Amino acid sequence: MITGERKPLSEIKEMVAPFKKILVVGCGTCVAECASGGEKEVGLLASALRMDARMEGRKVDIKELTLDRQCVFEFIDQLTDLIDQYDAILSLGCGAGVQAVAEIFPEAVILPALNTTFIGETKEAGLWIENCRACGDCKLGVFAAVCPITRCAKGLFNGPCGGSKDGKCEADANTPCAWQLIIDRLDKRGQLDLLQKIYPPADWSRQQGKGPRKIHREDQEI
Amino acid sequence: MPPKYNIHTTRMPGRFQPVTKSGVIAWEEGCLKCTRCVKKDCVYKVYEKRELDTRQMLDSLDSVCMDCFRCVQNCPNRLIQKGLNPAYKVLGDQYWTPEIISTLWLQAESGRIPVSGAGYGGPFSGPGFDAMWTDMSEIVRPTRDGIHGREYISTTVDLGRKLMALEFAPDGSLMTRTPPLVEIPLPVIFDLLPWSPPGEQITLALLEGAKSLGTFTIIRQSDLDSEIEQYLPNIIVFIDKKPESLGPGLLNRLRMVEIPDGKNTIAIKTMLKEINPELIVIIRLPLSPEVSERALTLTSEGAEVLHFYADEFGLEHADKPLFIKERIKEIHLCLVEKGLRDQVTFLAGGGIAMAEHMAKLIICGTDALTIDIPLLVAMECRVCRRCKEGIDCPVELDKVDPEWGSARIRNLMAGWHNQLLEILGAMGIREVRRLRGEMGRAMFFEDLEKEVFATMGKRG
Amino acid sequence: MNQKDAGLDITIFFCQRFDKDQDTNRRALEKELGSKIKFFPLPCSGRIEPLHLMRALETGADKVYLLACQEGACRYLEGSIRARKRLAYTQGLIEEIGLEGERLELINVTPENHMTIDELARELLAREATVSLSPIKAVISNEY
Amino acid sequence: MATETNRFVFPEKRETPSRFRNAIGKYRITIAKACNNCGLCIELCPYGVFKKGLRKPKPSCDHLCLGFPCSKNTFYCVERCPEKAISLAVNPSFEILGDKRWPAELLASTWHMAETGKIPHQDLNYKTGNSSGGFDKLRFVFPEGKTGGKSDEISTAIELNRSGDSRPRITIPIPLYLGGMSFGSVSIATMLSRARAATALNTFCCTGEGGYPDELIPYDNHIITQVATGLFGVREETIKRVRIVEFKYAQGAKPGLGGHLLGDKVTQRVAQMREAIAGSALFSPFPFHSVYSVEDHKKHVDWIKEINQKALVSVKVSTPTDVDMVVVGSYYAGAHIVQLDGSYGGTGAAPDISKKNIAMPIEYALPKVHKFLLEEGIRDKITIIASGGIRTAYDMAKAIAMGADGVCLGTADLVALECIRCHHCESGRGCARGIATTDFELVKLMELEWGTQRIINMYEAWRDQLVYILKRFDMKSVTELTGRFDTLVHLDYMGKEEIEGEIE
Amino acid sequence: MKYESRLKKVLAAGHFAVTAECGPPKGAEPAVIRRKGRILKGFVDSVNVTDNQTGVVRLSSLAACALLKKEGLDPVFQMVTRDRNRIALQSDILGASALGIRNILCLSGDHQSFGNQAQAKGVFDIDSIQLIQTVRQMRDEGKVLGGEPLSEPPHLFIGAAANPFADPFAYRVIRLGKKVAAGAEFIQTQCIYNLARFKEWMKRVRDRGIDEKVYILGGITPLKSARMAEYMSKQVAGMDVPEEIINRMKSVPADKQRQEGLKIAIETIEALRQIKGVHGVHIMAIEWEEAVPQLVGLAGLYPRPY
Repeated sequence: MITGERKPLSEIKEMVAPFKKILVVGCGTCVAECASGGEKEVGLLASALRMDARMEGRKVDIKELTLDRQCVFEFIDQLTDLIDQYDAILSLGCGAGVQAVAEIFPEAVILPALNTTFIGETKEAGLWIENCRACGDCKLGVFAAVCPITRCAKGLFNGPCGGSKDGKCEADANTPCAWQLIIDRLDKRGQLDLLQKIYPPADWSRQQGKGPRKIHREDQEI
Repeated sequence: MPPKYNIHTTRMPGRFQPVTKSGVIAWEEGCLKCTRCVKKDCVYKVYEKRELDTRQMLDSLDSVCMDCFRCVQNCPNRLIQKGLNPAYKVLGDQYWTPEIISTLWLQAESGRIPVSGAGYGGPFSGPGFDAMWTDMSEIVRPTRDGIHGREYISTTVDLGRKLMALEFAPDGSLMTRTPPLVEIPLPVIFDLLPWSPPGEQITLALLEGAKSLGTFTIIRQSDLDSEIEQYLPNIIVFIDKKPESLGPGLLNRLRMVEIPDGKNTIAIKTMLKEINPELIVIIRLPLSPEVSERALTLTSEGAEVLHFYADEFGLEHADKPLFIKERIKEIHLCLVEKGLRDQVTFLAGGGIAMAEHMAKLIICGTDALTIDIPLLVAMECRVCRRCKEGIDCPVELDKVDPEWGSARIRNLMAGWHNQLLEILGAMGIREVRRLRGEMGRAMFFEDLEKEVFATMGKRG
Repeated sequence: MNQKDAGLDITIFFCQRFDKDQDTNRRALEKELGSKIKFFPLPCSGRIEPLHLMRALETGADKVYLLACQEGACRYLEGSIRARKRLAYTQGLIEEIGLEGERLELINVTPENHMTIDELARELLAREATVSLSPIKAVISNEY
Repeated sequence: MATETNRFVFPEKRETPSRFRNAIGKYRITIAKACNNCGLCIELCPYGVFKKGLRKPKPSCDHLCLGFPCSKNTFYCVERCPEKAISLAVNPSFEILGDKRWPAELLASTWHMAETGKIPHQDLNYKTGNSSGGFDKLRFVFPEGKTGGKSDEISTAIELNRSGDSRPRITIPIPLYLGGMSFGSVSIATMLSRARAATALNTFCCTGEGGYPDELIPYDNHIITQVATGLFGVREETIKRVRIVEFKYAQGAKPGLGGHLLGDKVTQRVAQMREAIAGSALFSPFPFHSVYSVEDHKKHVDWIKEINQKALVSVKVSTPTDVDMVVVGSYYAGAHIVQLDGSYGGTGAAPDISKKNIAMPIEYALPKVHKFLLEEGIRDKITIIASGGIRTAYDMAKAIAMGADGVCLGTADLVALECIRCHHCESGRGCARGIATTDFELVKLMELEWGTQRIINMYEAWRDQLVYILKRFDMKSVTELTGRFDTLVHLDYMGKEEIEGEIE
Repeated sequence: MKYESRLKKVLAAGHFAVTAECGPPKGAEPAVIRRKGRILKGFVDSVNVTDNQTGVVRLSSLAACALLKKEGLDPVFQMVTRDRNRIALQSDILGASALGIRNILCLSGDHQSFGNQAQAKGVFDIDSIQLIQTVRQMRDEGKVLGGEPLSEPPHLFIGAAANPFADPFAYRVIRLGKKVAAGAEFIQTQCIYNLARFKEWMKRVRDRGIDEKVYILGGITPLKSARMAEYMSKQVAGMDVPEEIINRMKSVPADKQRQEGLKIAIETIEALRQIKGVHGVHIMAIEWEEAVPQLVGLAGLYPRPY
């Protein structure tokens, strides 16, 4: 899922400062699951902003709404009849959501309340980690299902680098060295010989594309 | 045949979330955010409808959940549990139980009779009204279709003095002066409230309710004001000041008044009826061990309507109080024995909380009933009696919109009316007048226990 | 000055287990203080949500107490732990808008000490006021 | 009679756990983070409470846990856990489960019997409810010091045709059959599970008034078809199929009222079966518009007997003041069986006012009827089946001791199928647990095999209890128990000192 | 080809090679490089120039190499994949060759988060082994990545680094083998303090016959103080300074610690010379270039053959 983190309130406050009528719009999908942009978070943020405005003696009208999904037109459509009533939309969607809403309502002011962070795995309750960077050219099959692009600080295909110590990464002593994980796992499988191979440079064009990447499936069209 | 009595109902949601028996207790922490989350799966969409009412800090999880336990049982991390709602536990009291109150709310909101599945879940029997069962007809009595049928079941009763015989002049003209009678389509009159938050709004709601139902509300003389004048045809004035102070102007516009029983009861009655002969004077007397005697006296002295009242728990005023149903039974039988019962009309109230109490008390001998607390409950009262203690009403009854309140009262009465029809129908009785005193068509706990269980286990 | 004399609006969320007669016991205080005190019984303190606390502050509470069982004594086992964490989270949130974290306070109560809810509440009211009238409320009263 | 039972081999009891991920029990076990997954608890617990887990064991069967009484055992996991990571607590959700008649413990014990086929090993009350009257205040008094004969020599069979007429004699090996729950009020899966269980137990299951779905045809020999006031789906052909035909005059849940099926539950299929329109509420009339007298009643019985010359006729009535007269009337009209449906039973939708207030509980009706039939001298010519509020094997035995020959069940079956008695089966999509519903999605919540086995398990556990009771009375057959009021005491009317024997 | 790699010549002739490291300044002044070059000139065969080491911005390695070249030294151009994508890398390789630089050391580079540009985007388009392969392909096949031919291939002696002290130990030799297979011709190792571990590593290297395929130069960093020893032990990634070395440094007074550091270095060099398969030393006297001539002299490695 896409993870996000609420921006510091100070930053949000600054963004919404010029506006009198604000709709806080959550998203019921990914960001709801990582507890940053669902209905609850919308309630909390709206409440905090209202209180903040009162404390500063400003009159602001802040309403709440959570869409099932902020990156799909059919759900965004719920805003159609409302959007004119507000000066700004404060979106708790991921970047895709914010942009999707903005694209549909080009006249409206759409502000992001979240920092979209990464494709996350829910490691345990309250802990999300990044294991995939969507490079578009998955090689997990040869790396014992540990992604060196994401999980090695240097993205080495032929690691580990000389900084790996006690199974930890040189860049962060709390992060396991991805290559240690790969080696250990291959060792257990008796596949260490896979490491003898030199992996050629990656094809980053699949990640970077020519601007935004697209997937187009004709069979999925209506 | 008169047109079928029909109470118009409209769905009238509460201003507050209803307080329900149990709530959902769910930990978010540890939630796996299943794609097929048990919360998304909820048949009743409880979690989707989730909302917080800040006045009550009440989560809709507590009022929409239907206790199917599927989420409790299917959450992979067992994060969902159920708990008794603390606000539910403290609704009402031993008599006005949370179950009664919430059932009344439901009827007031929907106007429908409570229907549920899976049989009866309550106690085997209980005190008071719960210690009797009404009869049904199996196969050999006339057909009827209950509330859904085409046959007419009347719930109309007449209030007033009844004549036992008529005298005719030789020319055939009627010589007997027929006393006035008031017909009400439902054997229910709204009584003085034992307590309530202050405010005209509540009175207006009751009056509007009584008017639309074709019945009456008893209003204290001291509470009369110009605003409620338009409701005079549906008001029974309870004379709590000097009777003389009630001017002939007003008296002539009233159909019924009520006077407390006292030394000069009959004299006052006569005095009032001299001013307005069409007036019916109801005599209000508390239930007590001596009340049968008094009822006998009053009846023989010409009383028209006797209104017996118990306290809000249905108990009479005595050291060892008898429950209203027992005392009414006794009064009824006492008058029957003296051959006077048919001359007088009984009203009885106090502790009438459910539709079944209507039927049961009528079986025990009253003609009609007076109700009080259920009217407040219809308007969301929680029977917490905070108003009595001078504390603000938690559901702001004082601010009730009379229109809304009367609609809720009408809904509740529609529910009661239909339930009365169910009971009458099951018994094969076509009018509630014929239910009065039909104790042979009921089963009493004490009798059955004595007959069946008391002798058990004795060997040999 | 204690909280009562300071004229603070107090909201108390509490686990119903402390006092089975809570509804009766709290009445004297309700009568005495009127809308200055609000009680909200919870089936379990873990039922509290950050939003409840926020809304309590938003609707005019100067000080909000959450009365929970001792950790380990919760009949739902984890309720008091949840209560603590959720309250702490909310404190962080209100601090971000410049409201004092102390406006929210968790009190762990042992059910064994047999205090009724009004006794508990009175004890809290008698405490020294660590916060003053809420800046949020000042605006509410202007608005309405 | 006994020999036939002895020849009957009861189907196998098979473990049939909850359909849901977690069963509900009286106790709840949680394992804290401290757990190091040593697996000792899994090893220790003889009841299989714990299952292996990836990070820690899963207490997924804590409904089988003995709870605090286990603390005296050497295998008490809470004490033995080296990390002290196991917590045991009373399940707080238990407090809102069930009602006075079916308290949480009774639900849980019934689920236990349906799962295992055995009496609960936990401290669960599986004998009485909490209604403070009737069965719940009645107790058997067993003679002291008697252990009785061998269990396998005790017969629990009853004869359904005692009239001595030329119609077949039908014996069922346990004194119970399954009562009418119509198609529409319950799902086809529920209906079939019951029919299949009845077949496996060599007893009967009634169709209820909603017609005779084709799916039941393979079980014709164990079906009672119902002719009720609505005559939904009643055809000559359906009457000819079966060995017993039941006239339903009234039912306990709504005495004096016809059946209710609210519009939401009337799906296309249900409507078709009932020759009605989908989505419209179906209220059966009351009573039979063609029956205004005992003579009319006799005409009906004769009509059935004419159509199906081998069938027994059962008459299902409710319990009005004159219930005794009704039964006698039915007998003289030619009924083989009279089913007395007490006012506290019922499964489908009914107005609360009628469930609670109209007609009397079965506990009163049975002795009245039994005594009256004895006085008339016809008690042994007719089979009396009690229903309406029989929840347990003990209720069944008490009903028999109070004058019934056997009992008829409905709610207990549903509880075996994990009904939780939320009382919301009447409307909307119906039962959220997929039992009393016609919603195509919810119906899928239950499988036939599972449902069948759960019911079989429960009734076999009941039979074991009945055998135990008979044994304690030194009776060889359940027929000896009928009308033995002397075996019972009512706790309100007898002092402890008056009781000779062992109370249970 | 106008120039040849001196390092390659020394090694090919079977001499025990000496290289040193030189860090460019955090400024644009060429004088610093020149001064350092002059100190080292004659005492070492080649001089490595670090490439924005530890992610701190310094004068570019390529430019410094060019300056050293002018001073008559044989520079080793260190190149990290952290800062440049494959276009820039290949372009700089060609540039280096054109400037007469004949040695390249291919590295991944320290993570950007260490230095003064923690917000920088780490490029890591390709990794160090892929870089070795790239240089090798450019030089031997005359092709850039993707196969397009070069008008003139770069002429470079290709080196790589190895850290015998990083984890996982067992994998370290395999990785060395990979680097050699990719085309590395010489290896400069991380500073050696833990001789035992180094010897074990070398044994494994020999077991796989890698020492036959590549020249291995042991890394030497003379300790300036006990504090430095402790710092390196704790703070520097991939460094193994045994407790006994730290204690030995601590056991002498502060003003004698530099001497002690040199002594340890000399002892280490002497030990390395005894190890089969070690073909030289690489002295990384961090901001202490003056120590190099002294060290080379005292270790008996002076004069240098060419």
